[in-house]
Amino acid sequence: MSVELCGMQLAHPVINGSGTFDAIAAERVFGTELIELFPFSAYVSKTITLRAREGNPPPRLWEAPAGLINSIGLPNRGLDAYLAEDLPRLARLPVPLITNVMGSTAEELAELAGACETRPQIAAIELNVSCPNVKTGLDIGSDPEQLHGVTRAVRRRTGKPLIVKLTPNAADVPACAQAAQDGGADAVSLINTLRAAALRPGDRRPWLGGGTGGLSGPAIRAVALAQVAAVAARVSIPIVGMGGIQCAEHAREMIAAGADIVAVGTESFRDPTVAAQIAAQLREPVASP
Amino acid sequence: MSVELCGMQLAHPVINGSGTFDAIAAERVFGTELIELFPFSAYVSKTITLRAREGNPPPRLWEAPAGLINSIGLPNRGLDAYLAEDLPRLARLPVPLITNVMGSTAEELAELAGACETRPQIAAIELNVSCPNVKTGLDIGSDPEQLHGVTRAVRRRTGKPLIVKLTPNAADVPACAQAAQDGGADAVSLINTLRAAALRPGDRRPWLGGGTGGLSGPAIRAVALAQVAAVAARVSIPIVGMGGIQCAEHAREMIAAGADIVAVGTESFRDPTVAAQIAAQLREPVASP
Amino acid sequence: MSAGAALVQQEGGATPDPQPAAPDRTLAPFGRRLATVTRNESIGAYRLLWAADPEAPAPRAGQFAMIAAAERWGGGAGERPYLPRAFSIALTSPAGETAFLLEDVGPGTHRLCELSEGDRLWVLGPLGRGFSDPPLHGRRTILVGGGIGIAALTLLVQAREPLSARGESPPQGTGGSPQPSTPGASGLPAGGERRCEALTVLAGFRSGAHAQGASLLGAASIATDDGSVGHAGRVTDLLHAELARGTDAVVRACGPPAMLEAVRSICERERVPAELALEASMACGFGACYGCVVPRRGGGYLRVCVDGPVVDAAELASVPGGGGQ
Amino acid sequence: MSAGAALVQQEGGATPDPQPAAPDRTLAPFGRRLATVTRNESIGAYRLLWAADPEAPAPRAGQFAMIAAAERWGGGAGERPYLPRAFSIALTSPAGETAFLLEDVGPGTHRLCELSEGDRLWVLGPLGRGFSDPPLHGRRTILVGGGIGIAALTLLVQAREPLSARGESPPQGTGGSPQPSTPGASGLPAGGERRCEALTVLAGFRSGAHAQGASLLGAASIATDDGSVGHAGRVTDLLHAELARGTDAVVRACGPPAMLEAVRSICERERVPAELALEASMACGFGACYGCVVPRRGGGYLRVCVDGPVVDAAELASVPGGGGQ
Ligand SMILES: Cc1cc2nc3c(=O)[nH]c(=O)nc-3n(C[C@H](O)[C@H](O)[C@H](O)COP(=O)(O)OP(=O)(O)OC[C@H]3O[C@@H](n4cnc5c(N)ncnc54)[C@H](O)[C@@H]3O)c2cc1C
Ligand SMILES: Cc1cc2nc3c(=O)[nH]c(=O)nc-3n(C[C@H](O)[C@H](O)[C@H](O)COP(=O)(O)OP(=O)(O)OC[C@H]3O[C@@H](n4cnc5c(N)ncnc54)[C@H](O)[C@@H]3O)c2cc1C
Ligand SMILES: Cc1cc2nc3c(=O)[nH]c(=O)nc-3n(C[C@H](O)[C@H](O)[C@H](O)COP(=O)(O)O)c2cc1C
Ligand SMILES: Cc1cc2nc3c(=O)[nH]c(=O)nc-3n(C[C@H](O)[C@H](O)[C@H](O)COP(=O)(O)O)c2cc1C
Ligand code: FES
Ligand code: FES
Repeated sequence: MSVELCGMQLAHPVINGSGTFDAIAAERVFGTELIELFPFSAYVSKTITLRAREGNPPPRLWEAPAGLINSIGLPNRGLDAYLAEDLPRLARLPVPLITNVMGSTAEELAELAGACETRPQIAAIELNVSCPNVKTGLDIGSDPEQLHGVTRAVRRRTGKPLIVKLTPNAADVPACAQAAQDGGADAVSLINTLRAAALRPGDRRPWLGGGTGGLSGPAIRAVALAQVAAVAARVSIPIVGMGGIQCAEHAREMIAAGADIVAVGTESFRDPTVAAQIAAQLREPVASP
Repeated sequence: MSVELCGMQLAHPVINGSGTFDAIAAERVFGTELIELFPFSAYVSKTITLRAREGNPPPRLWEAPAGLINSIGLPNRGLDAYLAEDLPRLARLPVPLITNVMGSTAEELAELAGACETRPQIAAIELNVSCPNVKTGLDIGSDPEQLHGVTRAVRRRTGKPLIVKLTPNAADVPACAQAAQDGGADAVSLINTLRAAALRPGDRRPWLGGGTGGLSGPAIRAVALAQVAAVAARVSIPIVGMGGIQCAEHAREMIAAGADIVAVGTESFRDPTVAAQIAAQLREPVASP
Repeated sequence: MSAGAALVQQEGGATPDPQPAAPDRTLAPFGRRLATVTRNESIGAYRLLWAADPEAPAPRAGQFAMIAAAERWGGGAGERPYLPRAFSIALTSPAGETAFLLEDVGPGTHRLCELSEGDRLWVLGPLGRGFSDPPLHGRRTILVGGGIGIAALTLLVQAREPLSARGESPPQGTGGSPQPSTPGASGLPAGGERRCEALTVLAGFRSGAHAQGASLLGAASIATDDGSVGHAGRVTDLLHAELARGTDAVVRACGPPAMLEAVRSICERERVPAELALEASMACGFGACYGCVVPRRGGGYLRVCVDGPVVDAAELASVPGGGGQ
Repeated sequence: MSAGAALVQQEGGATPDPQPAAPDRTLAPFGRRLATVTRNESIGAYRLLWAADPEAPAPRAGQFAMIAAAERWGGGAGERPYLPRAFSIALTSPAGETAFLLEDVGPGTHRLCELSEGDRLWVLGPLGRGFSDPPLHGRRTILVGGGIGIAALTLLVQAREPLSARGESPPQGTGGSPQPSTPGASGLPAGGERRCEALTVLAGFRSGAHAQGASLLGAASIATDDGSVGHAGRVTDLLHAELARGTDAVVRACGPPAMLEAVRSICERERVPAELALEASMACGFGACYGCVVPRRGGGYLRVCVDGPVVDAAELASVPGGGGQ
C-alpha cells in the first residue's frame, strides 16, 4: 500500500488536509501516542503566510447539515516563527512534511517557497491559492491565467515537489489544474472548502466573525468527486483528492475518480485516528470490483 | 404577506424551483385538492427547450448526505407541445405562470422567448443558463460576457418580466448577476444545483446515467446563502433565493441574506405541501429580530 | 378561472370534472400525514410495520406510499437516509391501520425496521397506478411474487381471501414458520389445490426465513432457492407448470428485476396478459422529479411512480436490470 | 528519527521525554472509544448520563470529553448533529463509568438525552486543561457554579467530599428536590456552615428544577433566579457575601458567560485569584481546527480546547459573551 507522490515515498495513501490537524497541539493532548500512532503518511502544515496572522474574530464555526462551515482565517505565527520554532518540532514526526503556504501576490508566494527551499526538513510545498486577490476579491486560483503566472513564479524558486491546491469556487476547475501543470506544478490537490454563509439564529445577521466561511465534510463529497474526476480527465500530474472523506470506501471512490492519494480533513475532528483506520482498510483486499 | 415580483402580484413569497414540481402529474396523483390547496404563489415550469428531449438514461438519482444528486437531463416535450398541450392546462392553476426556457445559443433562447411573448397565459420568463456551452463545455451562465449577450438577445424579444437563473458553478456569481442586470433582466434567481458526481457501490463507475449530476437540498443551503448575499450586495434587481430551504426559518434567512422571494425545490419531494406551510408561517409575526 | 378546475380536463370542456376519473388508482390526499406505529412484527426475514393512519383512503392493490420516520430520519450509514422511501401498501385493517412489509437493505429500511409502538411516521399516499380491476377477460389470475415483492400482491390476496390479518389481529405465522401447501409428488405444486376463487398464488424466496413472508399470501405455492421450503428452484418453474395447465390466465407479478423479466418473457411467449409491479429509486413518488424512469417499449420513458408501479407488460421491451435485451 | 520522539521536547534535548510532562491535564488515549450507556437519570431539569468507559484514564477536574451517539448522530433538527459535542466529565465511578450532566438545548444534547442503557457512545478524552492542583497559596477554595456549569465542578467536590455517587449507585436527589442548606437570616448563607475541608460551594440556577442539579455538589449554597430554592437572586450575591468574610480565597467557577464575567470582575476587584472554566463551540476538542478561540488579554487568542477550558482569570480581559468590555 506504500505509494509514491512526486518522489516522496509514503507508507500509505492517506494524508491530512491542510489546517485540519495540528500535530503540536495534538501532542499536548495525546502525548507521545500521537507520534507512535501517527495516522497520516505525510503531514501537511496549516497554511503559513509571510507575516503572522491572528485569524478571524470568533465565532469561527457553524455546523451545517452533514458539514462544517469554518471561518478560521488562517491564523499562523508567520514564516519566520514557523521555520524557527515549529519546523524543528514537526521534523520529529515519522512522516514527510509538506508545508502549505499562501500569499496574495506571486512575489509573496515566491518568497515563501524560496525560504522553504533551504530547509531539508520540508519534503514538499503546497500552494494555497484560494486566497482572494486583493484587487478583484476573487480567488487567485479561480483564474487560470493568474494561477499559471503564480505557479511559474514559485516553480522558479524551488526544486522541491510543488503541489497546487486548487480552489473549488471556480467555473472551470480543470482549466485551473491545467494552468498549474503548465506552470510547473508536480501535483494538484483538491477540493478546498466551498464558499458558504451562516446566519445567527434570532437576528439573522452573519454568524461568522469573518463574514463568510468555507463548507467542508460529507456535504461536499459529491462535489469533490466531480471536480477530481474532471481534473483527472484533463491533467497528467498526480492528484491529491479530498472533500468529505469519512471511510475507506470514500477513499476508494476518490481514487476511482482519479486521485492518486487522498487527504482527510473534517472527519479527523470527529475521529482523530480515522486516517489510520482508512489506511489499514485500504490494505485489505476488496471483494469488488 | 402578498408580494410583488417584477409586476406580478403574488399571494405570498414562496414559489417552486423549476423542475421540482410537475403540476400536471401531481393532479393525476392528488386530484383537484392540488389545485384547491396549490402551495406555490407562482408556478415555474420545468425547463422547456426548442425540441423535445427524453432526458438522460437512468439511474437519474443518488441520495447524498443531506442532499440529492439528480441527472434528469431536462426531459420535456419541446416548445410546440408545451404551448399547445401543457400551457392550457397549466393556465388553470390559480397562480401566475413562469415559463423556464433553455437553449445553447442566444438565438435559441431568443426564439423560445419570442414564442412565449405571444401567450397571455405566461406571466414571466425564466432563463436557465446553466446549460453547457457546446464549444467550451462550460455553463453559458458562468461567463459574465456571454451571459450579458444572451440576456440582451432575449430581452429584445420579450416585454414580459425576465428572470435569469444563475449558475452556482461560477467563480464570480455576483459578476454574472451584474451582467444579467446590465443585459436587461428584471430579476435573477439562484442557486441551481452544484455539479456533483456519484459512483456505483461495488465497481465505483459513474452511477448516474448522465455521467455527472447536480446536488440540491440542505447540503447546499449555506452555499446558496453566501451566493445570494454576494449577489444582493451587487445588483439592484429582485432576487429569487433558493437552495436547501426546508422551513420558514430557512426562508427568513434567505430573505435576510437578500432574497425578495424564495423558491423550494427538493424539500417538496419530501413534503409536497411544505411551500404552503412555509407561506403560512411567514405570515405569523416573529419574536425576533 | 376557478381554483377547483382540473388540469387534466380537456381544453374547452364546459363544466370541469370535480374529481378527475382515476380508474387505475386511489387519489392521495394532498400532503403527507403523521401516522403512529402500532406494532412492528417479525415475519421471518422481514418486518411488518403497522401504523395507525386513519385518514388514509383505501388503496388499490399495487399502490405504494412514500414513508419516512418522523424522528431521526438521517444520521445512518453514509449520513443517510434523507428522502422518504417507497413501500407497497401491504395490508390495511378496518381499524384504520396500514401495514408495510420491510426488508432491511440500507439506511432507510434499517431505520424503519427499528421503529416501535408510538413512534411516528410520515406517510404520503396512496400513490401510483395499482393493479387493474376487474381482472382482464375473466381469466383466472396467477399472482407471482418474489421476495419482498410479495408486498405488492397481498392486497390482491386479501380482496379474494380475507386474512385474519384484515381484522384487528396480526396475520398468523408471526415468528413461526409459514404453512405453505405441500408440493405435489412432482416437486411442483398441484396448482388447483392452491387456488381460491380462481386465484393462484406463486411465491419464490431466497431461503426459508424469507419464505415465512408467504404467511401473508394465504395458500401459496412456494419455491426457495435453497430448497428449504417448497420447490427447490425458481418461482418461474411454478409459473411454467401453472401455465402448462392452460394459458387462459392473467399474471400479476412483483419481485426482483430478473424474476420480473423472466415472468415478462414467459408471458410474452405464451401470450398471457401480464401486469408487472416495478421498482425504481424515487425521490418524490408523485411525478415531480422525473427520477424514477424506465424505458418504454417503442421509445421514451415511463415514470414508475405515476405511470406505474403497475404496468402492462406490453408497455416494456424488457424489465430494466432484469438481464433482458 | 525515532517515532517516539516528542514534539514538545525542546530542540537539542538529548533523550526524548517518553511522556511529556502535563501538569495541567490528564493525557487522552489517541483515538475515540466506544462506551456503553449504563444509566440515564433525570436530575431535575438535567440528565445524568452514565457510560461504561473502562479505558478512560482518570480525568483532572475541569477536563471534558467530546461525545457523540454511535448510532443516529444526525437527522435531528436542522439535519444535525454532525460533529461531536463537548461535555465536562462530571463524575467517575470506581467501576469504570463516566457520567456527563446534560441539558437539552439543541439537536446534539437532545439525542444524548434520549439514550438509554445499552446504547453506545463515542468518547474522546479527557481533553483540555483542568483546574490546577493543589489550590493556589493554600487559600480556602470557593466553587461558583451556574446552571449546567456545575458539571465542571463536581469532580472537585468529589475529591474533597466523596459523594455516594462515586460508588455504584447514582447520586441522591434523583428526581426529588435537592437539600440545599437553609440560608442565614440575612437571606444569604452563613458561609462557614457550607464549608467542608475549606471548600465552599455556591451554585446559581434559573429555577427549582434546575437547582436539583445541586444534588451533585454536596452541601452547597443555592441561589435561584425565581427564588424557589435558596437565595432569590444571583450566585454572585453569594460570592460577594462569602468574600466579605475574607478574601483569603481562590475562586473556581463555571457557568454562563454573564456569570463568569461577573465572577471575573469581582475577583479582579477583590484581588482574589480565580480559575474560570470556559465554553466555546468546538469542532475537534484537541487543538486541530482553531475554531474555539477566545481573545486573550493583551492580544491574540486562546484555544479553549487546549489552552482551556480552565483558564486563569488573569489571562482574559473579559469573558466573551459576558457583556464585559
Ligand atoms: C413502488 C415501490 C414499492 C416498494 N415496496 C417495497 C416494500 O413493500 N418493501 C420493501 O422492503 N421495499 C420496497 N421497495 C423498495 C424500497 O423502496 C427500497 O428497498 C428502499 O428505498 C431502500 O432504501 P434504503 O435506504 O434502505 O437502502 P438504499 O441505501 O437506498 O439502497 C437500496 C438500493 O439503492 C441503491 N443505492 C445505494 N446507495 C444509494 C444512494 N446513495 N442513492 C441512491 N441509490 C442508492 C443501491 O442500488 C441499493 O441496492 C419498493 C420500491 C418501490 C419503488
Ligand atoms: C468544555 C465544555 C464543556 C461543556 N460541558 C457541558 C456539560 O457538562 N453539560 C452540558 O449540557 N453542556 C456542556 N457544554 C456545552 C455543550 O457542548 C453544548 O450545549 C452542546 O454543544 C450543544 O449542542 P446541541 O447540538 O445540543 O445544541 P446547538 O444547536 O449546537 O446549540 C448550542 C448553541 O450553539 C449555537 N448554535 C446553534 N446552531 C448552531 C450551528 N448550526 N452551528 C454552531 N453553533 C450553533 C447557538 O448559540 C446555540 O445556543 C460544554 C461545552 C464546552 C465547550
Ligand atoms: C477548520 C478548517 C481549517 C482549514 N484550514 C485550511 C488551511 O489552513 N489551508 C488550506 O489549504 N486548507 C484548509 N482547510 C481545507 C481542508 O484542507 C480541506 O481542503 C477541506 O476541508 C475539504 O476536506 P474535508 O471535507 O475532508 O474537510 C481547512 C478546513 C477546515 C475544516
Ligand atoms: C430533480 C431536479 C430537477 C431540476 N430541474 C431543473 C430544471 O429543469 N430547470 C432548472 O432551472 N432547475 C432545475 N432544478 C434546480 C432547482 O430548480 C433548484 O434550483 C435547486 O434544486 C436548488 O433548490 P433546492 O435545494 O430547494 O432543491 C432541478 C432540481 C432537481 C432536484
Ligand atoms: S419519483 Fe419523482 S417522478 Fe417518480
Ligand atoms: S475545538 Fe478545534 S481547536 Fe479547539
